[in-house]
Amino acid sequence: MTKLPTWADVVLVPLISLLLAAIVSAVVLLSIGQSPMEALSVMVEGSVGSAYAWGYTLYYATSFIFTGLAVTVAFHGSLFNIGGEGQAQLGGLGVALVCLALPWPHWTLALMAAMIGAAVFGAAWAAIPAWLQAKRGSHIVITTIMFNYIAAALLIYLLVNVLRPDGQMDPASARFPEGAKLPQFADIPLLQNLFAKYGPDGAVKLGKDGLAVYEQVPANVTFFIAVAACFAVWALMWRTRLGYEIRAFGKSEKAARYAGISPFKIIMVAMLISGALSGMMAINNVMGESERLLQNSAEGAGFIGIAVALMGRNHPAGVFLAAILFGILYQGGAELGLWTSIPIELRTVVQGLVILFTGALDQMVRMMLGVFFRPNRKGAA
Amino acid sequence: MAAQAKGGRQATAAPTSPYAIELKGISKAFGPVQANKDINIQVPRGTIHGIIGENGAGKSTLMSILYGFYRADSGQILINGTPTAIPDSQSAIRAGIGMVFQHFKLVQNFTVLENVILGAEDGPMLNSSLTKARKVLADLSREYELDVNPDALIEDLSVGHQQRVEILKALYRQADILILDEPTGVLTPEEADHLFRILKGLKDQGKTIILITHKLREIMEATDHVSVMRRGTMVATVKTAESSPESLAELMVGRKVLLEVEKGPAKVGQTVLTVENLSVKDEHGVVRLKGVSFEIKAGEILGIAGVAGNGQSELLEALGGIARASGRIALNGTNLPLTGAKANGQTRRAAGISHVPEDRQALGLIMDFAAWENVAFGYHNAPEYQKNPLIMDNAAIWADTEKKMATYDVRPPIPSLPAKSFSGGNQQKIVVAREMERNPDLLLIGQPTRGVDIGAIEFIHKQIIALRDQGKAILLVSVELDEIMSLSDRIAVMFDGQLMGFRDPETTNERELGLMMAGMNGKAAT
Amino acid sequence: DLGGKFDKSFNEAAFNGAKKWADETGGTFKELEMQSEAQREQALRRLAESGANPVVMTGFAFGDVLNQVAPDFPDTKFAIIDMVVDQPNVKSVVFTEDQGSYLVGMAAALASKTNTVGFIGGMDIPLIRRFGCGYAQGVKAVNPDATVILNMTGTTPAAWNDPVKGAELAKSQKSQGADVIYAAAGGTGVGVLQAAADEGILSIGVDSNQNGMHPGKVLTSMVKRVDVAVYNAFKEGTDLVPGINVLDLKGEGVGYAMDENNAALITAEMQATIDAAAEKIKSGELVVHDYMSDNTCPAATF
Amino acid sequence: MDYATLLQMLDATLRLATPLLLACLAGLYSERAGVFDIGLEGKMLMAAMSSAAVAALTGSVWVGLLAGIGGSLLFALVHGVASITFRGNQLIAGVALNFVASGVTVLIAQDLFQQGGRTAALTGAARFAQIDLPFAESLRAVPILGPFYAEVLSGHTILVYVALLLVPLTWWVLFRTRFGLRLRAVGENPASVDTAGVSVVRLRYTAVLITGVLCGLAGAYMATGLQAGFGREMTAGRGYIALAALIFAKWRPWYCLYATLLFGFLQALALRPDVIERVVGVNVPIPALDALPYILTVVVLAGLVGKATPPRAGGEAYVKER
Ligand SMILES: Nc1ncnc2c1ncn2[C@@H]1O[C@H](COP(=O)(O)OP(=O)(O)OP(=O)(O)O)[C@@H](O)[C@H]1O
Ligand SMILES: Nc1ncnc2c1ncn2[C@@H]1O[C@H](COP(=O)(O)OP(=O)(O)OP(=O)(O)O)[C@@H](O)[C@H]1O
Ligand SMILES: [Mg+2]
Ligand SMILES: [Mg+2]
Repeated sequence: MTKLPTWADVVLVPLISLLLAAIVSAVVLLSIGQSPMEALSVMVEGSVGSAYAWGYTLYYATSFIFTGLAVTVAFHGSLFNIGGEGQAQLGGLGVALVCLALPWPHWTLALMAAMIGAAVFGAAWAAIPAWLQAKRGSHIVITTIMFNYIAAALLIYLLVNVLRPDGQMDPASARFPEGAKLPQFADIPLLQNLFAKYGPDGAVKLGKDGLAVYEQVPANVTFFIAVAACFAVWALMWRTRLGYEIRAFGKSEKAARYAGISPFKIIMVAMLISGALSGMMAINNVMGESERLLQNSAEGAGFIGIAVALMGRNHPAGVFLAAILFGILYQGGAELGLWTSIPIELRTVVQGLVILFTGALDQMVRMMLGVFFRPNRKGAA
Repeated sequence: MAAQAKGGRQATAAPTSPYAIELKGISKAFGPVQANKDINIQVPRGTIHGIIGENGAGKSTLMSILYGFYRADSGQILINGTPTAIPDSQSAIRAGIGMVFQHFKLVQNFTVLENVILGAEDGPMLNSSLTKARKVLADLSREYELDVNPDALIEDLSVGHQQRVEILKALYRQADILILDEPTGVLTPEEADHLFRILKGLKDQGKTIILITHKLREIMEATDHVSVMRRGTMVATVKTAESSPESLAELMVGRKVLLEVEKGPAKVGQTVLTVENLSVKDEHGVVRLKGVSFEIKAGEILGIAGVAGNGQSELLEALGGIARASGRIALNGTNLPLTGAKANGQTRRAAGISHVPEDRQALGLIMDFAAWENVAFGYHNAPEYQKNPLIMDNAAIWADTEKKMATYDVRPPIPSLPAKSFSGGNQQKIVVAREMERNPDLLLIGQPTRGVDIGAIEFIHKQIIALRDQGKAILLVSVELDEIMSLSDRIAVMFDGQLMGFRDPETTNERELGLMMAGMNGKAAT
Repeated sequence: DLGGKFDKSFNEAAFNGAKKWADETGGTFKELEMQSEAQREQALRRLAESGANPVVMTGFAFGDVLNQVAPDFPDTKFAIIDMVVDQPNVKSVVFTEDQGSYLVGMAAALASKTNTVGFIGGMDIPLIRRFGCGYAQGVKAVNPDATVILNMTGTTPAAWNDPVKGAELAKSQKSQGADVIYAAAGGTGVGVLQAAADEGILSIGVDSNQNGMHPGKVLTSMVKRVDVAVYNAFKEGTDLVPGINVLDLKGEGVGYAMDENNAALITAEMQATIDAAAEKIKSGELVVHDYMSDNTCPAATF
Repeated sequence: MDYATLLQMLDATLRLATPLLLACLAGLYSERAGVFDIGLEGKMLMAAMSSAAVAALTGSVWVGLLAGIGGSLLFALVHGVASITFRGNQLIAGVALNFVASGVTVLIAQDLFQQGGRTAALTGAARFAQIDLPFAESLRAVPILGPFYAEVLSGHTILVYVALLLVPLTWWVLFRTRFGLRLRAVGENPASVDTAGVSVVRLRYTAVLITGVLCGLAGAYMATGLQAGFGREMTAGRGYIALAALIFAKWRPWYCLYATLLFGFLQALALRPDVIERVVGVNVPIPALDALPYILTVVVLAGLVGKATPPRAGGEAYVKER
């Protein structure tokens, strides 16, 4: 097989994979009698066509950045963490417990505490599979899958029997206090101007209190934390000794042992960081958006993190871009469900196809590309 | 013979050619590596044909092509004079070829019987195949001294017995041509002798045997002809009787071999390393190192000789902090931890032990890391590589890499190149540079010149001597007796996890050491 | 709600109401189905954003979200079914399911030969207990010695859409002797009715008239006129009157279904008994205890 | 707990264990051949949808069954292409296919039936009927065994009996036939098979396709036997429970039966909190019962009850030339 130049491997392979996923999705749409072009335009318009659309897209992207980074960190340690979903749900529990514990005086304090809560709970949920892998060699893929289900059951129990306030019917925690409310984009000075509502006359709409009315979008300050997390993970992986050890361990466990890198330590630390990152996702959705803990709050973002990490080639910059892409896909898919007769499940299909082409059929894409990068050997033969 | 391979084979009734095998113009590339280049070879029927060559010369590749495991890019194969296409192993088996690979291809949790019939079953049901195979196996083992328990699981067998199973597999398939790839590398001398007796018996039955080995002694003893490969090409085929080890070595390497190392007398100082009753168990609980004791003084090289797999690796790993051990290790009088979290490569390095591992690709390097990252490997916690307590100083590592690459003549001198893109010799130079430049009190060095070309061998040998002359203690492990004899100030021989005794290189000889390596007390023999 | 539009029950009734309005008036309506809890707010906002007025939602689970969203859209009218939301622009429609369930409970007791009847609820919440409690009271009113087996499918919204579990629960109740089973469980009820039909016992549908799903095997259905509520909300349009609107037996908001599919199952004599009770309830002579009024039930323990 | 209740629960156990057993055996073939498959769930889902859709359209459950197997086979083929031919990551391929299945089944069902991602309800010949075993009624009078025969063993759909028969059949195939020997060998050391002149690729494809067929049976049973139609996500994680059972069974056919019966029993138990309360005396939370199969699997994985060694070559593509 022809070896591709690095740039082709990093840029071209994901793009072609994406294209293939798009083509197969279009075929699926055509076969159920829908127009792919219409679907595409609804998705694009609804996800990037307005500030309002971006407000949703970036909200989803924020979650995906966290779960994508989580998968990335573990992946560098050659650990395939499929448990992002459960870790994110536990992270949500941590956020809820913190937020409900005190009548927080200011959101910044609540945010700090909730971040710790989310990270600790997420990491704790990753700790058991990590320990089992490190000490007993139990395959982390299987244990993390099992822990996703155990997490779901645990949360149902807690939401129904412990956290549900009296008199409430749906299995959810109480609302968080006002002081734990994170500023959303529409609450942030300057940024909010993008989300101003306009009346029919073109002027900014004013509310009863005489103040301008802004579109409520769920994107919130967590987005900036996610961006910071990208940078932090990059620095961790490529600028610190710990990152060096994780990467070395991931490439060769035997060599890592020779270098005095403790497999136990690396498996534990990499998984704890991974779990903490997954857990931190809950800041975005639980604290930033729903403001109470709902059942199944992670909504599959833990799994999407796998796709995001694969697309992003396990680099934080790539994860950031891939998360935005999946944010677009997710929000666009929701718009499809809202405004067309195409079921919202289309986005699940596209997600699956993207994972398939980037993660499992990448060799095929490389072989296809290899034809173009083959040295002139063929001409000579 | 009792066995009747299903489907029959191509007619061997009237051999039209005196050659069992002829290869014409075989070429094979693995990506950028040209493993075989236009190889021609003729093997007369009923002979034992040796193939020698340095590591990576392409011997295994050539034989795998003959066995249909790889497909040649170009070239032709003639079996008994008939051009034969061998696109897969099934065709090779049908053509009467059997192969015992360097790395055995056995199913570990199957019985011997199951392994033997795999792929050569009589029909869709197993019962009849098993019954028949049991009988054939009994016949074969009587005929050729190849006894193994047919119901034993492979994972419970010794390597020697596993090899017998591989040979039985080939014979069960009625192979007339048997290829053995480095069969003695893993065997004890006794097992090796046994193997050669078997091969002799097979040859007497009219079978053709191709034997790949690194050991010139085996070539001289067992083969009729010998072919020499170098860097993917076939440089010569000669009658064994008309050649000598010296001439073969010269053909192999491409120039006169000069393994004499210039070194002055050792200026021995204080004891640096004390090892007492050191034992190591592997993960299956088998004791691989059985209570070894010795000392190394400053300015002294202790060479450990022995057949691979007799506990040398475990000794290095225990000293290097990789394997858990029991007993006592003291460096400059201070005991080092042998178990627990503190027993690791980091603390050993901090204590002043450097370690050039035997297997550079699996242990010494991260093949996907760039050269500069590999230069920090194991020393990534060193203070000079840190910018501040949090952040590593990548620029400093890079600069250090450039310096080391220049000193050790690493080619190409590009720090950003991944380790896997360097040739074996240059990979080794990177590891040696990293470990020696640390100025350790004790250097552990395993197979320092395995697969390394002559120029680099000389360079590395000089570095080892230079380090000794600076008053460092050095533990040298090598399977090459020449290397041990020329470098060491004292020689210890390891056999079956124990030290058979110490010898002075000035007064001992290869014969004595060879006997000790075979588990016999050399004293008695001299 | 999460049971899905074609649950043949609650959501389907709502959809039919909307469709009836659209057919009659030529108006257009947008329908959205939720895939997940967290999507509710987005969907609600998007609908209100798009200028839809009024916005009607079915299911108690919208309550919390509506409380958040309604103030942001003071010019939009909202109607919510099965839940009380106290906002100036929200109309809350609730039904007296206890009354309807009482009637089908009577029917069950009259039809039962084993003197054992079953109830399979969806998600275990007070609202569904109200169904079960009314049903048990109806059964005991006819036959004080009858046994009522009560089961809930689960504690999460997944319980609205778990036909496998519904079927298993029905089979288990049958093995405990039940020969009439009342399913108040949204999409889960499909499994209950199916299993009952397979096992040769009778079932009672809920919300929509489900008699036709297995003709001759569904005793009756406790109809809850969600369709009427939706229809009315749409018809009132922007003039929707905020406040609480209780649809009861008297207002024909609830009742039991008779049609050709179950004509053979309910004799005229049975029907007369049930109708008599219905009249008493309407007149106030007979008061069915509402579980949600004090979270207790005189006729059953949950 | 009285005997009748026990029988009823065992009856439910058998019904609920059947899809697990079929999927577990399906996974057994693939994983024994060295191809890890966490895509059992997706294949079952695909089979459930296609069988229900085609059964509803044609009115014949047998045509539906074939269609279900076909749908599952299609996914198995993609899994094979990705993980055998293109040597992709087997786990990722499985995850991806689960996603695709979860979405595409709803898309197709919605397109065909416009019922919110369900298929039309199946009636009559479009469903598998319950089979009463011979003499079930007349033997009922026999104490203890009679009711057991009549209640628990009798009265299931044909696929339940097929699943049960597949256990000894699988055992026989794996351990008594040439194909089984090669299949096990290719999962342990593909090079041994290759050098013995047998095609690794063909063997692995065969195994993966058998997995497809069995997942097809599992999905079809869900939609046309246990239920009367397809609903979104109707397999509800059974593919993962089957995977857990496979590990629990340490990749052995008879143990697969025992493991899936245990997990099926746990599912049946989760339906009857009243029984648990009566027997145990405390109110066990349902979520705890739901989580029990997963917890048990983790316990097994932790090596607390004997070590579960997966096939040695599992999860890795067979690469000859680097
Ligand atoms: N499967 C493979 N994929 C890629 N390259 C390979 C493969 N096998 C061998 N090579 C390369 O081909 C060359 C020849 O290797 P080969 O194994 O034939 O050498 P050899 O003479 O048998 O060496 P040794 O004495 O170490 O066994 C080497 O450069 C090796 O790295
Ligand atoms: N996997 C690889 N990727 C890229 N380049 C490679 C790879 N393997 C080998 N090369 C290049 O091919 C050349 C030959 O490599 P090989 O290992 O065969 O060298 P060699 O002849 O054995 O040298 P030495 O005597 O130093 O071991 C090297 O210069 C190396 O840069
Ligand atoms: Mg070789
Ligand atoms: Mg080399």
